[in-house]
Amino acid sequence: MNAGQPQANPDTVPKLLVRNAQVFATRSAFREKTLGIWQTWTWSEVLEEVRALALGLQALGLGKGDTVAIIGDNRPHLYWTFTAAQSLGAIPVPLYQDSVADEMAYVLDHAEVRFAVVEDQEQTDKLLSIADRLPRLARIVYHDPRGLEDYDPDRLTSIEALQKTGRAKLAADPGAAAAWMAGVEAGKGADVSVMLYTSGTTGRPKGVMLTHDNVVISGRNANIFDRFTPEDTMIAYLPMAWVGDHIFSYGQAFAGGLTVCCPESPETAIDDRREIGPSYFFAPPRVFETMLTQIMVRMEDAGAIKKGMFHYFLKVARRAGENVLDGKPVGLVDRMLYGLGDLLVYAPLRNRIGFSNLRVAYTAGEAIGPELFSFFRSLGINLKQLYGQTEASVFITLQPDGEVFPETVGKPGPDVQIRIEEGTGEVLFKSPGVFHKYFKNDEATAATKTAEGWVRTGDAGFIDAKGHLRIIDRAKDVGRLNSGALFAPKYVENRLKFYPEVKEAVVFGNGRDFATAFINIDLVSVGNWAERNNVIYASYQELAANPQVKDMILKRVEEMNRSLAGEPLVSGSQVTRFLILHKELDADDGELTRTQKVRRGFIADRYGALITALYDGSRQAHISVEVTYEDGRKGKIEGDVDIVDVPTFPSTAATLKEAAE
Amino acid sequence: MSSNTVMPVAPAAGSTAASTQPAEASGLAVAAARAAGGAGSREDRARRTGEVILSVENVSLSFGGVRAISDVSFDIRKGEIRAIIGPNGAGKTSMLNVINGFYFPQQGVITFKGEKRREMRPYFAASSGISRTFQNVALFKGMSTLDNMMAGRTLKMQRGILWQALRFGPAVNEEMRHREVVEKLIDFLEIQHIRKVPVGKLPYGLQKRVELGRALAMEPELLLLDEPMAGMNLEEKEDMSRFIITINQHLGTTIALIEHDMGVVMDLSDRVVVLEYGRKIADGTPDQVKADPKVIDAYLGVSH
Amino acid sequence: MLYRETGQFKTTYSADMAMLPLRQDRIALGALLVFAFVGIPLLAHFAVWPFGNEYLLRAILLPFLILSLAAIGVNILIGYCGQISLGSGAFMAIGAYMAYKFGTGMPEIGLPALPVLPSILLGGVCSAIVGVLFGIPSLRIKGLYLAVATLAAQFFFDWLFLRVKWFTNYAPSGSVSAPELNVFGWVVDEPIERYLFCLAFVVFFAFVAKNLVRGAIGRQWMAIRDMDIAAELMGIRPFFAKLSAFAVSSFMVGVAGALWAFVYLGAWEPLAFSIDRSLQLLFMVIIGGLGSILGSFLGAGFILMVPIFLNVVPSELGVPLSTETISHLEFIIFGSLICFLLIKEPHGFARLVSLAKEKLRLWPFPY
Amino acid sequence: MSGLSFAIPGGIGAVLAGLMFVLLRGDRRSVVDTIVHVALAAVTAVFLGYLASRAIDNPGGFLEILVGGLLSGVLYSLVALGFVLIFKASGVFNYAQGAMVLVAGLALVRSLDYLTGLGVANIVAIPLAILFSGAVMALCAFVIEKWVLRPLLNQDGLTLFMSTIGATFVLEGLAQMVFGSGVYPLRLFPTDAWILGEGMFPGGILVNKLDVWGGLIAAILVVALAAFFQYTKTGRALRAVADDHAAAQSVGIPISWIWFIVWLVAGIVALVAATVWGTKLGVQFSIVFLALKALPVLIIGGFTSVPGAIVGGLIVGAGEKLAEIYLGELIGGGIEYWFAYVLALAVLLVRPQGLYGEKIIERI
Repeated sequence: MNAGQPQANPDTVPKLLVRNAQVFATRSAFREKTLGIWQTWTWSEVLEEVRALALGLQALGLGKGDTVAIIGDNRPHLYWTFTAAQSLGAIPVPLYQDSVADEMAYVLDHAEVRFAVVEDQEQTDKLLSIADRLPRLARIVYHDPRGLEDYDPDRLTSIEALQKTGRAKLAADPGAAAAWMAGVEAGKGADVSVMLYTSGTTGRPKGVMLTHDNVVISGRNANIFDRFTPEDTMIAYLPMAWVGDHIFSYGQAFAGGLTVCCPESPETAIDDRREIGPSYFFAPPRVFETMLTQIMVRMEDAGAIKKGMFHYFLKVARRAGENVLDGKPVGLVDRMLYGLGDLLVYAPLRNRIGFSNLRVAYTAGEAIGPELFSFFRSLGINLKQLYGQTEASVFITLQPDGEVFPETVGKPGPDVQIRIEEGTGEVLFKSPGVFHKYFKNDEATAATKTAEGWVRTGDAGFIDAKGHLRIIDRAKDVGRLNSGALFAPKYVENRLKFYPEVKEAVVFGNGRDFATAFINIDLVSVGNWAERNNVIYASYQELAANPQVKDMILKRVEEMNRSLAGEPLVSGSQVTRFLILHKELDADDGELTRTQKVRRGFIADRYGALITALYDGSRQAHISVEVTYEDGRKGKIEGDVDIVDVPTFPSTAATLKEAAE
Repeated sequence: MSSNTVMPVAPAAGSTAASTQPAEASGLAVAAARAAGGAGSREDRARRTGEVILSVENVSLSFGGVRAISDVSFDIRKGEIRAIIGPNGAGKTSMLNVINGFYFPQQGVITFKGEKRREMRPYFAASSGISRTFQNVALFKGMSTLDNMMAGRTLKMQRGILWQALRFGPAVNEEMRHREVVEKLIDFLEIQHIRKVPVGKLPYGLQKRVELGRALAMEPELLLLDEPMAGMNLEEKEDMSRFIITINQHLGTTIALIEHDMGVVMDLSDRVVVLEYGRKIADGTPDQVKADPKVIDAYLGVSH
Repeated sequence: MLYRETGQFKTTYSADMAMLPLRQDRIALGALLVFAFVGIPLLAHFAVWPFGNEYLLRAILLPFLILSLAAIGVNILIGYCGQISLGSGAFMAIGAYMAYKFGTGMPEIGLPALPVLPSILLGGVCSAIVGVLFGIPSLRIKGLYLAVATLAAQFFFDWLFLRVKWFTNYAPSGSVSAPELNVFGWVVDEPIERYLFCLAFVVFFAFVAKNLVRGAIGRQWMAIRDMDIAAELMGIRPFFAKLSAFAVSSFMVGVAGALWAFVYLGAWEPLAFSIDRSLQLLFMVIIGGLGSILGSFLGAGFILMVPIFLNVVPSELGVPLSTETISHLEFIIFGSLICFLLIKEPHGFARLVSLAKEKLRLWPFPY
Repeated sequence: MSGLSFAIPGGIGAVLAGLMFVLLRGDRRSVVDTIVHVALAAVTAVFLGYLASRAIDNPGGFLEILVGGLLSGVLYSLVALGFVLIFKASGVFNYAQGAMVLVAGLALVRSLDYLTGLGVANIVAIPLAILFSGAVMALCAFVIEKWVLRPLLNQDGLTLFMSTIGATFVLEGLAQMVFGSGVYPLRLFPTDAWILGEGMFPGGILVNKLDVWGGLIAAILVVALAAFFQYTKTGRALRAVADDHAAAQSVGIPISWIWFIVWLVAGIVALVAATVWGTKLGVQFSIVFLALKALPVLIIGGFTSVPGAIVGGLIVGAGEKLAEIYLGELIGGGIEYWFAYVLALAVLLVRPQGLYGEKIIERI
């Protein structure tokens, strides 16, 4: 790009740093909580630190094209290592700091890493334990010297020592600074800036190579999209090896001069967040879910008056909050009540969770429950969804302010084009963030990147009437009914799970005539209902077999079917028959993974009899399965389950779909 | 799954694992520290432990008619970890009290850093470089962790009361300088999260840790630890062992400790002195002491 | 609820160890000071109810301020350093009489009459010196025994100022009058002037006290209070810590005594500083909160307000009480409150305030 | 001032003796301690030498003052006894003892006045009034135990002490509100005097009959208390509690009952003291300051010792009277107002545990 005028429109991260050091010289760039206070570096100080580190690394022998592994929690010094390496034309390779040594060994070997910059003794020990398998690894550089005093100094150097070397060189050689600067100037946007290894569940991790253009332009575009300025602050707490952190806390921060704050330790991250009060925040839905649970649990112990007030104003927020946030018309009474609620509940609550200064929060990754999503939005927190992946330098679609719908992942970001592949429904995109290639894996590159430059996301989705993208499932999981209609089990399951009464759902239908579902009721939510309605039950099994419960779930499934009928692609996936399982799916019985994900295949085998019954028209089926109790004993749970028919609705979206294409 | 990876899977995996990490980490570290402090490097340390820093000669102490210590002699060498063991009531804590001047013996001489003394105020023991922790935690209950440790810096603080009254100039600078030292200790002991909590509200294990921090804040040459691991669970004991080893090896602090956990004593210490009913019955390396029939009779055979 | 701490992070230790680390607290204190220094004089000037009333300034605010200062002094000794004193009244008396002597001159030693400001401060200094002398026993004795030692000071000085006529410039009645309050040409006379004069003293010394208790010396005091033996083993010299607490405490109490005599009473006799005064101060710090500067103000305010309340409310309700009944009721109320607070809230009103603050910080959560 | 000629050599000798004493003992003493001891020894020696010289000048007058002082000291002992009982049994330093004397006195004198006002003969009225005031003391003991001490069980001594200051205020306020706040004369004992030893000394020695009564009553009280502690089950239980709270509880002695009994006994002692003091001064508010006078008595005698309370009372009584007369002419009157406290302070500096107290061994 404009190599001649790097200051005007820098095209590499080191050039961004040089610009920031001039334009935002005295503004804070990085903060880190250490020794009890937020140590702060301005952009000009960061430039100095990075330069010293770069020269130190250079003295160590790091040069153009070398790869440097970076392993540790979010620390300014480790972020600076990225820039320092990039300024020398080297390529940083961040690794997940909690990977076990064996996993690291593969990546370090594959990436041909010569130097590893690590946080502390823990990571050093891991690397030393696999060092004999890594003949190329010349030296380990550490940040925190604690516990490393007695280690072999021939293999280890501290960042501090490197910077000392660098500074000594700068002091001794007047040309050193200029030489380094020339190296920075020589960098081009098309150069590879970073290699991020993605951990696929199948096969070995692949090294996604991103160029400076990818990172810089994606960062800049994202800043424009949400109007981020150097006033904005974020807290860096997600793994540095993850593309999201790399783009948010590195690309966007450098592109826009934002302040990045690093918590003291993972355990204090929440308190540290409250101290900093970020204006930009990202978290996966799980984090928001935990937050909601903690809020509710803590409020349970409040006095009756406070609890009543809290719930009353939550109701007000549910009614009016999102409209207030989106600037939509709200009745005067509600507006006043919301104002009062803000004083008494919402603002203090935002304060407690550290969101007082939050301007933009994103969540992505899994589907977020609409209730959960609306809860935070109704409190006045501008929570939005985005959709992205490593190969896109994160951003594919984002929700613009004022156009936030729980079920979509937003519109294509700036300069992003997307298209839905005919037949499979797979989403493809083209953007400035499209990755260079997979490192040493042209086969995979070819399979992902089409000749015209489109990238396959591997996800199936569609664009709805409002122009927003909706993801329905992993493309490979999307099956077909015998009628030929698309069948998206995960999408349907998620829709079912968003109902509070449904804890878990497993949907079947691939290669069948229609879709059916196993459902687990939510014992807390349904239990509450039972208590209120004097329904007596002794166990999950009893409650699950209750006819009223069955009716309740039937209504929910019907409701979902009606809504599915209005959506293109998935209208065929309406659930025609379902049953409520007589036991809760349990990780101890192998039905769920340890991260609480449904193991569809295992369940299909284990409950084969029930699936048969769902499709052969029976009204009832008998089932008996072995279970493991908490104390490790084994037993059997058996019972008869009723099978319920659900009305389905003709698709109303067919025309829309055509219109959208 | 396809070869592409949907972005957010990564942070999910990242943060779940992150939460389990610290526990494992400390476990590993202790194992490593144990290995370093155990048989492997004992010879190394024997080399480093040089001249006698403190010697106790023919010391006797009694209260009224009750004899707490009778004619005990032993020495502590610079850089070593010296354990004092013995059954309950053997006079171990009284011995520590004598060493740091809280009790003074009716007979006998104590030499610290070449200076003979028989009686002194505890304050002078502290200012000559002896600090300690206590059997039943003796923290300043109404103060925060930070203030407790800052109180340990008292000897190093110079500024007068007038400067402090105005909290201006040198007094503030001094305060900040010492805060930084204390913060490094807080970091070392991994008690960042309780920095501002009044110590009275802390669980016992953490109180012990804060007390160690307070003793370390004095930058002692000789650190006396009175049952540093009493009432601790296994994990806390491992942490404490790790701290003791690091203090000894990397700060070069000489340590004398009383401990009941024989495993800990044998692992940590370079030399062990055994007391029984106020008399010394054995003195030597852990292996020698373990093999001593008198010790087995009087102590190991009885209570363990 | 009112505390919004998010985003209030500290980048230096001095910010982290500031007197009021929370912005909301700083704003509140600033507003209070502005009100006290500017608002009240203005309101008094324009005679806005109730500040137009001289009674409020002279009979409530003035004693409140001065006794708050004395209570801060007592609190330093008892609340921070844990050395119980029943002789604070005597130290107020020393401050008052010595300030009087300095203010009227001591021709015997060739000392001319000094201006008011140095007289008051020197009164405090004398009190501090005597405080140190009477603090020496604290090096050997603790707790109740020390309380008795301080009682000795109380009774000795009661007697001294009554019997040794030198202190009263041989006034036949034993009663003395303060010299004119002339501060660099400003004659402090009007109630509002007296109020401002005392306010300046009290605010200044309250800040000094706060600085001391949160600094190195304050940590030594508290260490001695919480665990004196361990403190000494940690290198804290009990000699220095205890005597400095006695000195600082007696100084502040002495200055308060001088103010009490010069500014509030104008003319006084030894009875003004009897054991009752000592017990009153003791109650102020217990009720207000041991180990809290804020508590000293709260305690002083409360103890002063109870009798006024007992005077005003029943007569407003149409059941006027005799002065005797009021004084008996006062006794009963103070006594029960002391017991109640010791049982239910040994840290006094200050703890209640900090609990309330904690609640507000955690709002809407209960913990 | 011939007395001074005795005092000076005596003082010098005492200083030398004190120095020898300090230098010879192998105990841990700081320089400050040494200076203090020598100074105290000197002051004491000078004071005693001066007294001796005055005694030789006028032995009759001296004896009269001494006997009067000793006997009024017995009255201090009466109040101090109440303190010791409670301190021994519950570790509470009871500031309210003086207030209890006031309550007992007011209850006694007011009920007596009421009864005699009704025309009841003294022989009936006095026992009735004593019974009534005893009941009032029982009520006091019950209330204090239940509402003050029980909630504060296991608190440190200072907290308990301050709570008794609170209780003092309540008792004073209540007693005056209920019984009135005037000065009420009580006539239970003769208040005239004997003149003794006219043959030996010019003018004889004047001895107040009331003081002698006081001495007698104190003696009876001590004997009665000794018998109570020695021979009754409750008394033995009390001693057990004093030795070890936890142990006493573990053998099944209900601690709240014990505390009630102790406070009741202290209340009875207060009643006895009130009869004597009330007769002497009239029952009035200033009687509570007796409690303050009893403090130095306790410091001198030791908090835990009954004989200490007696001896301490005698020393304080005699000391302050002698000081008032003989020192007063030198430095001004009113010395008895503070002399006891300064004496206590001096004792504290040399022997913190008091004359009869047990040495405290500090542990950590």
